[in-house]
Amino acid sequence: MNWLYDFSILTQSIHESLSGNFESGTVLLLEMILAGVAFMILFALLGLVLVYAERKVSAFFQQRLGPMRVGFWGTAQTLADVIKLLMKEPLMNKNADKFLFNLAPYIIMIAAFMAMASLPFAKGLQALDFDIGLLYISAVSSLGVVGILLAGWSSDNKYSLIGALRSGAQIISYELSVGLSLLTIVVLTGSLQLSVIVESQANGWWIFRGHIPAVIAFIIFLIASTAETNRGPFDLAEAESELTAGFHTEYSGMKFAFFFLAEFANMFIVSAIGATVFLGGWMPFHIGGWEGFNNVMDYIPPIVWFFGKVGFMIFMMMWFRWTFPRLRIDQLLTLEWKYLLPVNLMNILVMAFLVLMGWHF
Amino acid sequence: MEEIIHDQELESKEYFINMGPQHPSTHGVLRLVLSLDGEIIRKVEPHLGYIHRSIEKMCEHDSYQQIVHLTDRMDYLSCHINNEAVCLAVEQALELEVPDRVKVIRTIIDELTRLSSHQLWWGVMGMDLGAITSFLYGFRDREMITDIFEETCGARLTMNYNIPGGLFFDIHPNFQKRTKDFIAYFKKKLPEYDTLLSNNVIFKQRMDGIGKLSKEDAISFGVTGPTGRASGFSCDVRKHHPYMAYDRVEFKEILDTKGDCFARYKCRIAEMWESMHIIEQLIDNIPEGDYKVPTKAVIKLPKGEWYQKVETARGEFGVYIISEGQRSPYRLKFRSPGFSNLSALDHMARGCKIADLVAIMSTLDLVIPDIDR
Amino acid sequence: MNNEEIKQFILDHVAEAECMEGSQFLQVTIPAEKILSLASELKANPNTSFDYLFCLTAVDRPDHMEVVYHLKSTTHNHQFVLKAKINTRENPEIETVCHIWRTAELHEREAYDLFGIKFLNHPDLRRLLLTDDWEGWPMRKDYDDPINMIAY
Amino acid sequence: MKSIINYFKEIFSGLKSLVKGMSVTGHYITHPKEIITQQYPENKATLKMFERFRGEVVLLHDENNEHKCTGCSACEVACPNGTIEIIPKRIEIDGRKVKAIDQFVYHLQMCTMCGLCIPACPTDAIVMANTFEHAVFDRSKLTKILNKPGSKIMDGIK
Repeated sequence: MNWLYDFSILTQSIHESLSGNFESGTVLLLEMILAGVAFMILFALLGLVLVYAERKVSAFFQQRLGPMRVGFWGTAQTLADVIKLLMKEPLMNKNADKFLFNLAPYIIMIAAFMAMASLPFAKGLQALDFDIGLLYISAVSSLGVVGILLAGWSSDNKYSLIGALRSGAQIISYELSVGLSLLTIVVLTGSLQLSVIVESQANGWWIFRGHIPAVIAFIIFLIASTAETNRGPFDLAEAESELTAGFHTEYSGMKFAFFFLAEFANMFIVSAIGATVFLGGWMPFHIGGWEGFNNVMDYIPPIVWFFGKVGFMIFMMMWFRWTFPRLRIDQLLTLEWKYLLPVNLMNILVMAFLVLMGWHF
Repeated sequence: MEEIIHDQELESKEYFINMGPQHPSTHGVLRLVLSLDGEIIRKVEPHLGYIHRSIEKMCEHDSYQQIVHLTDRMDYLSCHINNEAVCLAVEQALELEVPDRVKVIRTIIDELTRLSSHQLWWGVMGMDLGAITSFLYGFRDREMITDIFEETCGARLTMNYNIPGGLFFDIHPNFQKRTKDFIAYFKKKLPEYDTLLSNNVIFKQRMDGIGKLSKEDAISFGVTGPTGRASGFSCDVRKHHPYMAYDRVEFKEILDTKGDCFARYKCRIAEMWESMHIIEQLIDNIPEGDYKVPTKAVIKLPKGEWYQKVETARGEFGVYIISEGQRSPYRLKFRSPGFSNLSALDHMARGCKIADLVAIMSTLDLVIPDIDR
Repeated sequence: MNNEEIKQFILDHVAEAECMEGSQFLQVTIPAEKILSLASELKANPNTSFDYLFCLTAVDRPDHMEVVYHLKSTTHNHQFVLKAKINTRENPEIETVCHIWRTAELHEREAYDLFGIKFLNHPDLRRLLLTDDWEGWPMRKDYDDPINMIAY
Repeated sequence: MKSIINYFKEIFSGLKSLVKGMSVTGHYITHPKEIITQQYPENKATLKMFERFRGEVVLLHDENNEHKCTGCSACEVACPNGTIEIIPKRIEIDGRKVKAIDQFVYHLQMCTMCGLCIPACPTDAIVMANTFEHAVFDRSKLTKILNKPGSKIMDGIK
């Protein structure tokens, strides 16, 4: 059972057994394939689970039951939908830019994959552990907007174009807030490496140890990351009551499913970043001095902690989505440039001051 | 070099978008051709007639009892009030005095209809602005009213409960109890509407100052109902030309002066409170008596013309009957509130963004069959 | 103003107006040519100030066409029915009133669409409810549509 | 200074309104008992329509396969849409030739459920039934013949 708590034992043993049988180049290739397959499975599972969760959660918010027919309590509903989407005809506009039109969903998926690669799921369960991991993630996760812009541009549909342009303006703006709110914590940790950030929270999560600035940074991160994933009150790029379906109006079948999946994958990624940076990643919940309590908390495997925290973040994002009306584009930019950014900058100053004086826990 | 720079200069060019006939926020088959400059709307041109059924022409061949049921299909959300307009016109022409009981029952059901229409509007309004949850809450409460209708009138939507001279049936024994239950229930739920949407900062900012309509414009465009009253146009037919039992109940005409989307929104919410207030005054005082006065099987109006207006959930609904003494009218015109309200859309939406247009449309509360007829 | 005064006011402006106390409203019939001058006067004159046109429709009579204006004043709260008589059914024409009451724009388009009455100087006189290539004027009494017959 | 205070006030009142809005939806997710969904085909046994619900027109038959329709066509006249079509025939009762129905044809696809035919009937032969599941695979199945085969008019109905 030890491997449940420290995955490096497992990965190490796989690495050693491979090294014993193949030469180093092949080992690297095989390991890449293994990791790739693992991520693909995770991706598919996430899609299945999160789509189902979204449906159920939204249903309960709305006093409904949600999908109930396919499988026990509708658990196989997403699977049925995947089959339906696979069988659908991939349609394309006559004047659409065929190459870009087909490329766009893959770019979005690739961006999601790249971001996911450096997430620390548990101790030792991390594909890439850069020393600039946080920077890398925030850089890569904003690549998805290229896919959205391409999709909107190449669809030959004005609704798509408007949606894509909206999304461009939105993501470029909110990337700032996401980055700055993450930086607030980086000031505390002094490192951009995700594994180090997680390790530094062994004695308490940053959201508790960083005083009020950390809480403010967390709230800003929550808002900005919701905007970055094009969800909830910030789904202007889709805006089904204004732009029918925004940038993916013209997509059908599996290509539409890619967009759909990427939305949930992005949601998972930003939640995972938030959980890692603010809520201690896979670190259990510890209270200083309570040894018994801490031991019980330690008994829960880190991977459960990680997914629990991510689940909490995702639930918050769903809660936003199913409560608030959508913002208008100028309101969206006002919110960013007039409220989030100044508050964020001030916040980072206060945090830096705190760290300088050594007032944080 | 200069030429190249000139070529590269960004010129803004208007482009067109077809909003509808199939579009999530047009609530039916309305087609709006938008001239856009980026996201700014320069012109809105409504194209109507996708569900034009020529009801007026059909009426020229129908008997007056049959006309009543056609009005159900126009503004299906305030069908009972539409029915009443025709019935009142016929009763006026025949100089029939309907019993008190009929008047009170009709008034109660009128107000229930208005409530259910506003509930649906509230839900759809939230959905247009992206808050999908409000849609289900609106429908949840509306369901109780449709149950009342189903039990008493026999149908949930197109009730056809009015006939010239009275009502189709007497009210169901459960009617009073159910209505009282509903009022008690809805009084608890209506503040929830406010916490969910009205007080929400996003919602407020999206509505405030959008789609302004001045009082003069409202009168000139003939914009009536809550939409007109939000601009300060005192146009409540229930107050100015009381029909049925409206002269014996006490209620306020909701007026606002701002004339923007939020004013219209608040007017409708306030109207729901007023409607409940009216029902409360009447529900315990339904007088005993007949539920209809006997009419001939074939109603023939005398020669002449009548115009009867009533206040539907959307505004002033008028029936203009010209009779030549036959069993069918010579000419029958429905003045539908949505038609006039829609004419002001272009005026209100110019200079707004696409998202604002959606908000304006949902505060106008258009029902497309009402416009197309 | 009561009905009598409105009647007098109109007779002062249009001598050939025919007034009739209807069952409900005062009905005044005037020749179609006079509509524009009378309408602007009714709206502009502070004594009448009929600023609210709540219904505009057309009626097809056996030998002539009528355009019916239901007018109301929101300040004085009086109302009456103005009917403009167009003496021909072949190619009826009348001046538009849509710059006096802006609601008339759509209502006149509807009347044009269904009755074929041409409203002169209307900014955008096109078919409204029917398709642009529709033939005939469906609300006229002699309109015959063998495809969409009303079953009787 | 005042503007800065206002700025923060704005933020706080805005956040407060958002949290209040979330409390409404939060209330419902924590109270699953208030779920109003009805799962339709499963609850068929308990589902009961209100007695006045207008579903379709039926011609009442008693246990002797007798109905009250005289074939007077009053309902056919009252119907606004031509939904009801009465095909009459002549039958002989007590040596007299009397008008009776051959077929009472009812076009459900044209019916608007207005209910005008019910009060029009002088003998109360037709009523509105509570059925509401009218979906069929073929449009022709919506045209129904309401009088059962072999049925005849009740005695004493004129």
